[in-house]
Amino acid sequence: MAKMNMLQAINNALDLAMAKDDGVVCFGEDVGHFGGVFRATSKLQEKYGKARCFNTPLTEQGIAGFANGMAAQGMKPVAEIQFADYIFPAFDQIVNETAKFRYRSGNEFNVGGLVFRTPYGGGIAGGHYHSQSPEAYFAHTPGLKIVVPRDPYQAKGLLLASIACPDPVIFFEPKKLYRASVGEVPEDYYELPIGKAEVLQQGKDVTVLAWGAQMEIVQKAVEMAAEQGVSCEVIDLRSILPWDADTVAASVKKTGRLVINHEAPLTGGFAGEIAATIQKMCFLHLESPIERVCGLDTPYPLALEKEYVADHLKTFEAIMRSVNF
Amino acid sequence: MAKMNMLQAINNALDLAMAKDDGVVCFGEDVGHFGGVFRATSKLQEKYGKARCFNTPLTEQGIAGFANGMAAQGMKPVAEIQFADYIFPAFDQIVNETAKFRYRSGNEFNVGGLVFRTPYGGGIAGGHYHSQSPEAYFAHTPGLKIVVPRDPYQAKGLLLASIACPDPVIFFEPKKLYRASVGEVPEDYYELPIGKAEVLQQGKDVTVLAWGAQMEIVQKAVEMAAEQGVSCEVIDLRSILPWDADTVAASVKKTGRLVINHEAPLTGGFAGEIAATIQKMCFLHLESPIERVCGLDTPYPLALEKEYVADHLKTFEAIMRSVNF
Amino acid sequence: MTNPNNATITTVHRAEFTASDALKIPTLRILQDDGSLYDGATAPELDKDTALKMYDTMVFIRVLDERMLAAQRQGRISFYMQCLGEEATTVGSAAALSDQDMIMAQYREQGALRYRGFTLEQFMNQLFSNEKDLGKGRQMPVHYGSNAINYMTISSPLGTQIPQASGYAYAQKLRGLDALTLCYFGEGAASEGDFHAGLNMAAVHKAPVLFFCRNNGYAISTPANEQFVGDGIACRAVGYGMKAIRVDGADILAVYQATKMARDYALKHNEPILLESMAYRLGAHSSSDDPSGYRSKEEEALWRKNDPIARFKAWLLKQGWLDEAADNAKTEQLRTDILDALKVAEKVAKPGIEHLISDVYAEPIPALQQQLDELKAHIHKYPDAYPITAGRLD
Amino acid sequence: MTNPNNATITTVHRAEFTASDALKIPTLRILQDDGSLYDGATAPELDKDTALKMYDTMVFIRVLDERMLAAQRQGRISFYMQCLGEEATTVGSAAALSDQDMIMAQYREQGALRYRGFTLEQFMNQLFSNEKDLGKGRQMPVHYGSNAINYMTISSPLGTQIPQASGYAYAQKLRGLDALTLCYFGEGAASEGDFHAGLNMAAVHKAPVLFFCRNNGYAISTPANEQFVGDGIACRAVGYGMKAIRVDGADILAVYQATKMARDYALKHNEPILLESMAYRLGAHSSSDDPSGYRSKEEEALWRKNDPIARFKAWLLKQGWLDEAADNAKTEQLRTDILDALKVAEKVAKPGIEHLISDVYAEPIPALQQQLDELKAHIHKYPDAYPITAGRLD
Ligand SMILES: Cc1ncc(C[n+]2csc(CCOP(=O)(O)OP(=O)(O)O)c2C)c(N)n1
Ligand SMILES: Cc1ncc(C[n+]2csc(CCOP(=O)(O)OP(=O)(O)O)c2C)c(N)n1
Ligand SMILES: [Mg+2]
Ligand SMILES: [Mg+2]
Repeated sequence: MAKMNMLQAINNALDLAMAKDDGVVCFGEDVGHFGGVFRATSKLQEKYGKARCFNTPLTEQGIAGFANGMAAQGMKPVAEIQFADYIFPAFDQIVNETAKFRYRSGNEFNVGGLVFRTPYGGGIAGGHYHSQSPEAYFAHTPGLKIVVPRDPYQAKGLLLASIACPDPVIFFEPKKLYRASVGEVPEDYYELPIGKAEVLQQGKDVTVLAWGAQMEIVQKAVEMAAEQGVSCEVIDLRSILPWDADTVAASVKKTGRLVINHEAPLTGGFAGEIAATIQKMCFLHLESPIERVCGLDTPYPLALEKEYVADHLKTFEAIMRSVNF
Repeated sequence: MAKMNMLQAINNALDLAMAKDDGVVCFGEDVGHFGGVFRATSKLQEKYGKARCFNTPLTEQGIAGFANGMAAQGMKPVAEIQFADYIFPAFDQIVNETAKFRYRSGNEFNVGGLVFRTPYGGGIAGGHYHSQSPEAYFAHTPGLKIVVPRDPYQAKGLLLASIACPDPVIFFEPKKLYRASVGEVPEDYYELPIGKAEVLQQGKDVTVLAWGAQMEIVQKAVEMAAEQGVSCEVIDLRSILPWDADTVAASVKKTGRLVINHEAPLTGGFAGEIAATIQKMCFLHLESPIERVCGLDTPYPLALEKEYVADHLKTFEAIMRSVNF
Repeated sequence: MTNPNNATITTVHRAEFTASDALKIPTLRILQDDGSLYDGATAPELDKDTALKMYDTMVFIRVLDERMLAAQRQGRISFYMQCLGEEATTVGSAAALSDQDMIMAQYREQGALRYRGFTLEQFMNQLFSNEKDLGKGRQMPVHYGSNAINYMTISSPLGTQIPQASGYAYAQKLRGLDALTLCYFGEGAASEGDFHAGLNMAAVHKAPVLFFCRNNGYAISTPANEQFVGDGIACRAVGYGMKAIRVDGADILAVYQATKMARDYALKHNEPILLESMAYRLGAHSSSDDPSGYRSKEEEALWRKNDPIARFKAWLLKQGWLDEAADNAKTEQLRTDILDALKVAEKVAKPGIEHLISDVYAEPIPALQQQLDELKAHIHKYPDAYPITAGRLD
Repeated sequence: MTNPNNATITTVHRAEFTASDALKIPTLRILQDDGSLYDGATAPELDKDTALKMYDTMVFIRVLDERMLAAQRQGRISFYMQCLGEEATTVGSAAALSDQDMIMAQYREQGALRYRGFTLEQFMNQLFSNEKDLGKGRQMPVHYGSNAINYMTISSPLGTQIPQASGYAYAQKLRGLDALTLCYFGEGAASEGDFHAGLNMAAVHKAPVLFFCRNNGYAISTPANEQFVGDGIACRAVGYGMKAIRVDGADILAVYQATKMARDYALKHNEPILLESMAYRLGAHSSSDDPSGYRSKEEEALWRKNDPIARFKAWLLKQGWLDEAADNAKTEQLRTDILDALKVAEKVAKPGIEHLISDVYAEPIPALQQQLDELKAHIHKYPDAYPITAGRLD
C-alpha cells in the first residue's frame, strides 16, 4: 500500500497497464513529454518511449478517430481528452463509430480495447467550459461503457478494469479530486468490477445515490441527516453504463426512498433514467417521490457557482423532504 | 386550406418564412438546386436565389458553425442536416456554441434566429445510420429548444414558430411521414406554440404520451385498448425542450397512470426525464408504475427492425399492464 | 534564432499574396482509349495473371452492379449503389496492394473488395441482410466488410474512416507489420473535419496511409465546384507536408502504377501520401437518387464514352492476353451465376433474434439480455406480427 | 470533355509525386530591430495619430498583462493569459481594420480588443467577474466580448469561431455591409476540424473573412513541429483555393501592411484570405502553466530580444513622433491607473442571482424560473452558505 492522490493512482494504473501489455498506448493533447496538463501521464513517455506515449495535434475528433483505428487493429489506445467539455468534437467518432463498431460489422471488427480518459466536473472556478459533466450524453449510447471513480483506490482499479475490458470505455475523472483526494492504494495490479455499484454505508430510512466527486458531497449531507436521526444508505454507482439497477433497487426496497445527486443539469441528466427505472422496479415500496438533486438547467456558471451546484445542503434538504413526505 | 403532405407543408413554411423576412436563409447538403435529398427545399433556390438557398460542402460541423455565425450577425439561418444520424459532427457547435451563445456573452450576442431542420427516425429500412432519433442527446442542453411535429399541419405551424422564435431550435422531422402523412393545411402564415403539449384525446384510465411519428403508433394501441374498454388520454408532447410538464401532470393526476412511447433506445431516452418528473409531481396520484415503451438498448437494426421498434402491440401491452397493475 | 513555428522562414520586403493556384498538380495518364500508351509513357510491370484478374474484377463488378440495380428496381433489395465509371480506380489501386494491407472504404469500392476475394455469395448475403451476411444483416446494402480479407466494414457516416485509417496504420507500424492502410473517400467526404484531422495526424505521427480520394465530380447532387475552390483535392497535401499524386481514374495502368509507387514509398519512409483519382460518377448516387434533377444527359453521355473497362480491354487485346469470344462467354456465364446466387441468397433466412442484441457489447449486459427476454415473451404472444422471428424463438 | 472534378487537368505520362514542400511562402518583413526599414521595404501609409494609438495600445497591453499576472499570483483573480511577444500581431492587424469589421478572437488578442476601445474598466470587470462585466460574470477571465465595438465574445472551445466567422462574413456580404470579419486563431487550433470546415466554406461561399493565424510556436506544451508537418499554416491556403500571406509577427508595419492589403482585396472580391503571423509565445500558456516543463530558458531568452514594442518604438523615435520621457511618464501613470481600476473592480459586487438563469433563453422557460424560485427559498434558509447572493435576494 502507498499513499497516493488520484492523479498518482491514475498514473500508476497507466504505468502498470503499459508495462503489462505493449498494446497499451497513451496519447492526447500535451500528454507526451509534458505528461498532460494535469500530469496524469507524467513520465510515461520517458519510460515507454515516444511511440507509446505522445502528443497529438489539437483535434479531439482526430484523437478519437485515431484511437478507433488503433483499437480496430487490436491495440489498446488510452486516449485523453484534455477536458470533458472538449469531448464534443469527438462526439460523432464516439457515438456513431466507437459505440457501433462491433455491432455494425457483425463482430468482424471491434474497438473493445479503447479507453477515453477525460477530466470532468466543477469546483475549480472553471465556468461552463471547464466544469461540465457530460456522462448523460453518452449514457444514451448502447455499445459504450461509462465509469466514474470517486477516489484514488477506485480510480486505479476501475481504470485498469477499463483498459482490460473488451468493450470501449469512457472513463470520467473528477478533476476536482485529482490532488484533493488522497488515500491508500495497493501498488500492485488490481481491477475493480465495471457495472457494479458499491454500498458505502448501510442505512434504513433513505437511499442516497451519487458518483464521482459528488460522493464527498452526499457524505456530508448524510452526516447532517444522521444528526437529525435519519439513517441513510449510501451508494456509489461507479458505472453509469451499464448501471447496477439491482443493487439500487434492493436498497430502495429496503429504505422506501431514494435521493439521487449529480453535478450535471437536471433535465436529461442520468438521474432521470435512474428514477424512471427505480419507480418501476420499486413502485410498491416507494414511500415518497424519488428526489433529484442536480445542477440547474443552465450552463455551468462562474461567479455564482456556489448557488448553482448540487451541494450538501440541497442534498440534505432533499433527504429530509424525502423522509418527511 | 389545401391538402399537403408533410414535405409540402415544410416547403410551404420555408417559402412563407423566406418571403416574409429576407434574413431567412436555407442551406445544407444538396439543399440548393436539387432541393434536398427529400426535396424539402424544392424550388426555393429558384424563387429566392442562390444567395439565400444553397448547397454547402459536406461538413455538418461547418454547416452548424456557419449557421451560428450568420445567426450571430442577426440573420435567420435554417440549416438542414441531411439525416439526424449525421448531426453528431455538429454536436460541439450545437451543444457548446449554439446553446451557450447568449448566456456566455451576457446577451451581448445571440444566435436566437437559428433553426436546424433534420429528418429523424426509423421505419424506412435505413439501419442504424438512417433511423436514429437523437432528441435526448440534445434535451440535456440548456439553451436549445427542441420541436417534433406529428403531421403536416403541426409541421408548418411549428416550423414557422421555430423560425420566429428568439431562441435556437432543433426541428426534428419524422421522415417516415414526409410523404405518408397528408392533411389539410392552411395556406397562410400561422404559428403553433413551442413548449405546449397537445391533448389529442380525452380519457380517464391512463395517459399515453408520445411525439412525432410515434403518435400514429400510439393511436393504434389506444384503439386496441378502447376495444378492451380502456379509456386513454392521448398527449402529443410536440416540444421536448422545454417540455410541458404541467399538461402531462394534470392528465396523470386525472388518470393515475402514464405510458410513454418513443423511438429512441430506452436508456437515457427522454422518457426517463418525463417519468422522473411525473413520479414526483404526481406521486400520490399514481396507481401503477410509469411505463416506458422505447427502442431496445442497441443501435437501430435493419433485418430485425420490426422486432426492435416501440410498436403498437408493445404499447398496447404496456397500457394493459398499467391499468391491470 | 531558433524557429519554433515549424515553417521555412524566407524573407520578402514587399507584400504580395501567394496565389490561390500557386500549386499545380498534373494528372498521370498512361493508357489511351484505343489501348495504346501515350507517347513517353511506359506500362507498369504487370504479369498476365494479375492483369486478367484486374480485368475480370472490373467486369464482375460491372455486371453485378447492373443486375443488383435491376434487383433493387424489382423490389428484391431495398437499396443499391453502383460504381459505374470508377471500376479502374478501385480495382487498379487494390491490385497494387499486398493482401495484408488494410482497406478502409467509403461505399463505392466494390471493385477493391472483389479484388480482395469477397465472394459472390458474400456480396449477395450482405445485400439481402440474411443470416449468412458477415455483418449479421445490420447495415443497409453495400456496407460490406470482412476481417479475413482485411477489408474494414463500411460505415455510413462520411469521413470517419479517415482518422481511423491513420490510427490503424500507426498500429501497423508499431506492430512492425509490413503492411499499410489504404483509405478511400470521395471528394465530398473530403470536406468533413475528419479529413483534416486524419491527414494531419498521419503526417505528424508518420503513419503509412495511402489516402485515396475518388474525385468523381459529385457528392449526391452537389458538383465538385460547389464542394471546394482549390485545385482538386490533391493540392491539399502540401498543407500537411505530404506528397501527392493525381491520376486519371479511368486509366487502370496509371492508377496501378501510382498506387504501387505510393505504397512502396509510404512503407519505406513511414509516410502518408495523398492520391487523387479523377473520374466521373456515371450512375446515380444510389438507387434512391435521380441525377436528372441536377445534371444533363449530355454531360453523362460525354463521360459514358470514357469507359475504363473498354480501355483496359483494348490494351489486353493488344497484349494478346484476352480472347474476346471466350471473354464474352464468361460474361454471359457471370450473368447467370449472379442471378443464381441472388435467388439462393434471397431465400436464406434473416438473422435470428439473438442477433438483435449480440455484438452491442462483447457480451450482452444484463439489462439488454432482459430486454431480449421480454421481447421473446412478447413475440410468443403475437407471433403473427413478427413473422421473421416468431417461428424460431428457441 | 467537361471537367466535373473542379481541378485543372494537365497531363504527365511518367509517375512522379508532387513534393511535400512544393509550395514555399515567404515572410514579409519591413521593420528592423533598430527601427530602420529593410532594404527595398517601404513603410505602409500610417499617420502619426494611428501610429501612436498602435504604440499606446501595445504598451497598455504589456503593462496590463504584467499587472494582472501579478494579481493572479496574489490570488486576486483566478486565471490570466498574457500575450507577451504577440502585441504587434494583434494590434497591427486590428489597426488595419474598419471599426465596422467584426473581430472573432481566440483568447490572446487583448491587443485587438484594446485597439477597438475596450476600456480599462471593462477589462477589469470581466477579469473580476463582477456585476458590471458585460458577460455577467459567466466566463473565466480573459473571455472578453462587446457588441458595441464588434468584438465577438470569446468562447473557450478552440476553433469553433472559424466556421462562425465564415457565416458571419457571409451575412455581412448578404446585408451589403462594407465590412468583413477577421478571425484570429492559434496554430494549434488550426488542427481542429472546424478550421477545415470554416476555410472551405468561406472559399466556396465567397465570404469576406481574414483568417488570421497566430503561429506562436506552441499550443500549451506542444511545439508546432508536433502539431503539423507542413510549412506553417499559410501553405494550407492553396488547398482551399485561397490567397495567403505570411508576416513577421513582431513587425507591426508588416502586420499592418499585410492586413490592410488583405482587407482591401477580400472586400473588393468577396474572398477569404489566410494570413499567418510568425511570433513566439514568450510567456506561459496561461497562469496555470509552467513552460519550464517543456522548453528551455535559453530558447525563451533568444526570443525575448525580439521585442515587437521595442522595435516599433525605435521606428517611432526615428520618425520623431515619440518623446521618450513623456512616454515613460505615461507608462508609469498607466501602472497606477491599472492598479486603481483593479482595486475598484474587485470591490464591485458579483452579478445578482437572477443572472444565474437569465440569457439561457431570451426569456427564462418555466422550469428554469421554478428552479430559481426554489433556489431562492433554499438560500433564504441557509444564508450563511451563500454569502454572495444571500443578502440581496430581492
Ligand atoms: C456525415 C455524413 N453526412 C452526410 C451523409 C449523406 N451522404 C451520403 S453519400 C453523400 C455524398 C458523398 O459524396 P462523395 O464523398 O463525393 O462520394 P461519392 O458518392 O461521389 O462516391 C452524402 C452527403 C453521410 N452519409 N454522412
Ligand atoms: C476544443 C478544445 N480543445 C482543447 C482545449 C484546451 N486548450 C486551451 S488553449 C490550448 C492550446 C491552443 O494553442 P494555440 O491554438 O496554438 O493558441 P496559443 O495558446 O498558442 O495562442 C488547448 C489545447 C480547448 N480550449 N478547446
Ligand atoms: Mg464524389
Ligand atoms: Mg500557438
